Amino acid sequence: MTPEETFSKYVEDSYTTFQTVKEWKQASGRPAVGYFPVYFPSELAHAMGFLPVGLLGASGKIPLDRATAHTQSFVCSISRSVFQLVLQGNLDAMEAIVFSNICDVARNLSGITQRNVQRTRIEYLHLPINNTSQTAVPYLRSEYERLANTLFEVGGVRLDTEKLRESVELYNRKRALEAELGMLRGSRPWALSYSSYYSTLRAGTLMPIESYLPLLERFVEEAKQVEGKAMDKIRVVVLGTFCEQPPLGILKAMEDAGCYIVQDEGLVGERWLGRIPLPQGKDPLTALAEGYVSNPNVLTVRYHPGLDKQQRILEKAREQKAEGVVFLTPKFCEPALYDYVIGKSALDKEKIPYLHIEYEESASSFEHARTMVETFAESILFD
Amino acid sequence: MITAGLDIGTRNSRAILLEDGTKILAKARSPTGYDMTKVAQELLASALASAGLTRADIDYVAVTGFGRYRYEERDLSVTEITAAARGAKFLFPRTTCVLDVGAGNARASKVDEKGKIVKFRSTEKCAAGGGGFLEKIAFYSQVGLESLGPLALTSKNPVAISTVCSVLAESEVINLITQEVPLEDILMGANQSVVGRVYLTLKQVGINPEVTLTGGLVENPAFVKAFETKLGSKLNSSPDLYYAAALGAAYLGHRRLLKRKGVGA
Amino acid sequence: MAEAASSAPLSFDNFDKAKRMQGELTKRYFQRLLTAKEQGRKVGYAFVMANPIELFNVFDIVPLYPEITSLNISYRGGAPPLISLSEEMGYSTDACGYVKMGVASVTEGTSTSIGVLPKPDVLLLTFSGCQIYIHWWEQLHYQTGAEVLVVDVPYVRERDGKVPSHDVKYVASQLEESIPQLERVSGKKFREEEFRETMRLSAEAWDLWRKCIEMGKLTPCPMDAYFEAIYYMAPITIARGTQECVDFYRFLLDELNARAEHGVGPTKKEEYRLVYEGVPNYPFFKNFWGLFREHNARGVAATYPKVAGMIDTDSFRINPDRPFESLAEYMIHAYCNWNMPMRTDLIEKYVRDYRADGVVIHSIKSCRSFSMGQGDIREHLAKDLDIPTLLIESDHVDPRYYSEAQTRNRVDAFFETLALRKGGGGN
Amino acid sequence: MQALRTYFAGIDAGSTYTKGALVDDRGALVETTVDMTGINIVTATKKAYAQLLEKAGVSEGQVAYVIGTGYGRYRITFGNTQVTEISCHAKGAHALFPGTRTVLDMGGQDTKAIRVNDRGEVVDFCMNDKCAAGTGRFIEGSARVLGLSLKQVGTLSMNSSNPVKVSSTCAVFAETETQEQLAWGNKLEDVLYGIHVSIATRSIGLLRRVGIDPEITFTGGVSQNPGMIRCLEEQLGQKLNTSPLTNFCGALGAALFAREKYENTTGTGRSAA
Ligand SMILES: Nc1ncnc2c1ncn2[C@@H]1O[C@H](COP(=O)(O)OP(=O)(O)O)[C@@H](O)[C@H]1O
Ligand SMILES: Nc1ncnc2c1ncn2[C@@H]1O[C@H](COP(=O)(O)OP(=O)(O)O)[C@@H](O)[C@H]1O
Ligand code: SF4
Ligand code: SF4
Ligand code: SF4
Repeated sequence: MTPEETFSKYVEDSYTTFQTVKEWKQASGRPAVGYFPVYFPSELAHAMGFLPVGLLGASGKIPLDRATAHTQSFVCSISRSVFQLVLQGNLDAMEAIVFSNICDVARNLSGITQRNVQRTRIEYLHLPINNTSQTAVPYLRSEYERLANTLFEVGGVRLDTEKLRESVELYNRKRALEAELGMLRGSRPWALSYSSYYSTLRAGTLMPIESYLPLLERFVEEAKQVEGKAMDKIRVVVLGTFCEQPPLGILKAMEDAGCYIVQDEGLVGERWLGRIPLPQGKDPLTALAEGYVSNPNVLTVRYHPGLDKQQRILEKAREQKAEGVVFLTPKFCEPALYDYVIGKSALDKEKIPYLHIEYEESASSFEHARTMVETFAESILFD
Repeated sequence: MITAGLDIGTRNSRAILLEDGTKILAKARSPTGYDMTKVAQELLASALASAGLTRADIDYVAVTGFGRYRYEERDLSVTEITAAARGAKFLFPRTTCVLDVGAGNARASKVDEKGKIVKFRSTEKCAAGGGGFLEKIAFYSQVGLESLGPLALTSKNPVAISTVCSVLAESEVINLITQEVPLEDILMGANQSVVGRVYLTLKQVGINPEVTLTGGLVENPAFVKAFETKLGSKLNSSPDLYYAAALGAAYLGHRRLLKRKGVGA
Repeated sequence: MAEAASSAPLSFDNFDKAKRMQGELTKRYFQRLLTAKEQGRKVGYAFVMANPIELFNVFDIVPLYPEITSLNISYRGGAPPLISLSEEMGYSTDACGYVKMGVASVTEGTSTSIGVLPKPDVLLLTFSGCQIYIHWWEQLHYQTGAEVLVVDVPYVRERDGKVPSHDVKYVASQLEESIPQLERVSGKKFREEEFRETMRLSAEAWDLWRKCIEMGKLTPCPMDAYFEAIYYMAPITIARGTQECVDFYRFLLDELNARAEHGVGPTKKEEYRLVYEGVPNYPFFKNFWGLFREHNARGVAATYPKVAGMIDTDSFRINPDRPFESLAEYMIHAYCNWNMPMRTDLIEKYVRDYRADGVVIHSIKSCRSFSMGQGDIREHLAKDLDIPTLLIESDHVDPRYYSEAQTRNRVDAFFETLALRKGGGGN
Repeated sequence: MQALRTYFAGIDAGSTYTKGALVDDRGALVETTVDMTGINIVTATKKAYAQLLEKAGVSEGQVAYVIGTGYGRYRITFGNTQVTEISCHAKGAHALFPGTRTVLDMGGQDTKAIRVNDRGEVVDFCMNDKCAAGTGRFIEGSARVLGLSLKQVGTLSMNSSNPVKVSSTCAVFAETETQEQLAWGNKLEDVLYGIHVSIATRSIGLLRRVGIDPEITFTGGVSQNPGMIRCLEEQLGQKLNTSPLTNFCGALGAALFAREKYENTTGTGRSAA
């Protein structure tokens, strides 16, 4: 199997069955922890023997009848779809599921999930939003200790500082490679289709890191070799896909309709930390907490005083020589909808063209999106 | 040089034959139904017949509308937003804002001197922002779509239909009907409610005169009036605007053809 | 239990003065707010849920609660122009109506049905119970340039309501850290004594308010713990920590006691006792109340009035001797900061303690914080506990989401099932 | 008292159709009637009532009590009182199929799931929230857009071998989506069946809210659509009770309530209008 085939196998499997997780557990005798986006300290779980598994929904592969009984229809698709998976027992392979404070929907979802599952332990992590407080880093460190304690209760292994240090390094390596791939998309988008780039990232939320890294390395090397030829397409930055993931079909439709997605927020939580410096003698748990609290990057679901989101969006567009910005936001996702207004007013001022489209993770038709994107491309390309 | 423009819409389809990018030779229209390939072929045939031409006389076919991929023999496909803007500019050269209202949603765009789109927005799907809502109302109230506009114009006291969701708005209309509110007042209220949504979209691209309305709703006088009232100014109007997207496609086709010939020569 | 069988026809109006008093108190508050800038006072924006208003009091910063201004504007029918203004700015119909109204209200040149609202000098972001708060304040920051003061409040995540000690410490220390910032904004020095005094008054008002709420346990219930409590809960939010607030609740408690003594209440008689969950519908408030009143149903307990503070549980007590910690506990225990199983348990407890016949859940599209998961609350109540439960949908400020015909249909049917349960015939 | 029999009538003034049912003093169904509601609901209900009496050969004087139900229930000028269609459908379904524990009523304007006890009384009910509105009207709308009749839609959809997925929750979006599916070259019958599947899924979500206890009785106008019956049965994995009479459950329930009401109040001086 080529790396690409392996990646898609994992992604396909993660929509409903999680067979790969079950097999890993059987082979290793170790537990798995599912996590809801946007950010999760996978290093921590990894160091304690867990397989961290990103939960991103069923991508429309199952009817949401049970979830519909418990939630209203103005709730985003990823939440309803993850909940349906829980109720159907598809997530029974996870010993624990962790949520965090990204939005009210996910927060309440953690509670109703807790009320509806027996075997799985539900944990909720509070990631601080106050990066100016002296207490934020120690606070997050305590939260991580609490999480470690839960994982210990579930998995029976205690957190070991040395192991954590090794895990952080592994994940540093993963993030560095993924960043390299992202840069490739920015410089030569024709050499690597967005969908295969995306599948690669997504597989990274599912595979054991030990088997993922070598494949990723190979994939990056091969991608660098591809020649390819630039087509007459516009370069766009895509924002809004930080939590619920757009169906692959919509991303393909966008590229077909005349775009190169040169930068995006897909699975941003996975890449967000960048490199965590671990000088000798530094406590890795504190380093992990610092990495989050003092991260200067924008994350829609977090507010950090003193960080100028508008400026960041403009910088991003300029760095990438983008001809336009596409706000691709999940239907009913409030954080995305609010960020859209903040982003658009900055782009309006700078006269950078932008487009807003909504999607649902479960959608199976993309005609509206295609028409919008085509028009957008036409408006930039035609004269 | 003759170019054809086909617009295969969600509800209705149109065809235009354009000579040298300037003269409209023929027009044809019909409901889309479910067989889009068939409707495209039939429309083209009927336009050709009325112009006394044959398929071989056409140098280039440009297709637009949501069914644009269903016509295999196309030379070019463009979206209805781009096409409608060009069509509007063709008919009213001083157009700066184009509002194209289809059955499913409405698209507002701002265009530059050449008719190129500078900015565009579509109505949120989650809203009674298209002509389809009016079709449903025409059905429940048992007046034909053609008479909905004229009847609504006789209203003295339009009722406000406030709900934003089309599903609820339909219930609201049914409820008003049960309360025996005069029909013309309900119909005008329904038109105003669509105008309200559409206006918001136009506002998002920035309203600048002249504003040109394109698509099926040009045939609904109540919508036009309600819209002009909201706008506080006149809309450009002409029966040809019904064909704006097909026309715009034909025009863009002509330009492409010129370019191609220029390169070839 | 004894129905009001007294001979003298007592008018309910004689026992309905507290609402007027609340009206006057609110008017004075708006007066103070709208003239704050002229009088050289600073205006601080704050949220209803979990605000440490006692700190503002010390610095003489006048609080503006966009949630309260918005609900007042909606109640008077003034929401649509503000909502459409913000939709023109690019807000989706799916965004929270409070946010949209709040953003429109500070947009240059906007006048609302309660006047031109003063711009913020400081935005107090006490992030508790609603994640949308952070997006809202962020937008206001970009719009007005006002500085944001963050007090991050962790969610109550254990099912039994236990809060890790690092949470309380985290919140309390942020409150302390905010003092220099507030001194800078207001130009006033922090005075410990004054802080303790306002905390003392706050504690007193909380205690009286709790007693008022618990009057709902009586049969018949002397008040409507949902529709009337919405008026009664205003002072505890806008005037906490003042004598005026204490006086109001003392008066209210007396009035409720008098109602109980004379057997009068907000409906002719008490046929049904209901527990309410969810934010009410402000644009159609009276009409909405009427749907229940005409069936002689009284709200005996409700969760919504607890957004001001969970005083009827023992989760917090304001304590002048532990000012920062007790404020922190108050802030952590905001209703929407409780996890869903706890919220479900609380409603279940209300049904038991207040001997209710059923539960009405009013689910609003705007507020996922309240609404997401209400379907699951319904599941538990109706299926596991066999408590008649009605779930209806609309919005708290956006009149476009209310359909009277649909709502009436559901409410009427609900009372038909309640009547069957009570052994009566049909409607 | 004359020897003439006494009757009880129920009129269900729905958004699309007005239905009437007449029962005799033992509660047996005597006659039914149905007609488009149209724009004048008062006229429609009067007409339905007159038709009902005429078909049954019963005079107005013989009808002791009339109950109105449905959206237009407050507009029924000749009735004695109103009951919501939720209670009526439950009662009607229980009368037709005494083993009924769950009722699914799909009408023109909304869908209801109702749990009933062994006496046909409502224990719990849920109605669609607007964003999940999957109703008969939607099928009708799609039919109209495609230039098909309701009958054609039902039958055509039964030919589908490979239903396409229509995933939008909202009926408005779903309508656009079905057309897009056609634009991408999917077969008409597959798209039509896709619409049915999508509405069935939403209704089952609603049923799950009240709990699915067999027997399930499917009532309302859509219960006459064979495509929908097939979809629901396939997805639920169990049989549904339906019959030509399930279209009249609301009216029948109202008539039965009329009989009960009358019996409870005889002697108290209330009489028919
Ligand atoms: N002859 C007509 N009279 C009145 N209104 C019409 C007429 N034809 C179309 N409309 C209105 O215009 C809307 C859009 O029609 P059209 O532009 O043909 O749609 P599309 O381009 O999406 O196929 C219809 O939904 C209907 O409300
Ligand atoms: N014979 C039939 N075949 C298929 N569908 C039908 C038939 N009769 C009615 N319907 C469907 O039932 C719906 C009307 O249901 P009904 O229960 O009468 O609604 P209401 O009570 O709101 O008037 C119509 O929208 C239609 O889709
Ligand atoms: S998609 Fe948006 S609303 Fe849904 S869980 Fe993620 S952040 Fe929350
Ligand atoms: S989402 Fe709810 S709690 Fe948050 S601001 Fe809106 S109404 Fe208030
Ligand atoms: S049902 Fe109404 S509110 Fe819901 S998504 Fe559709 S149009 Fe929007």
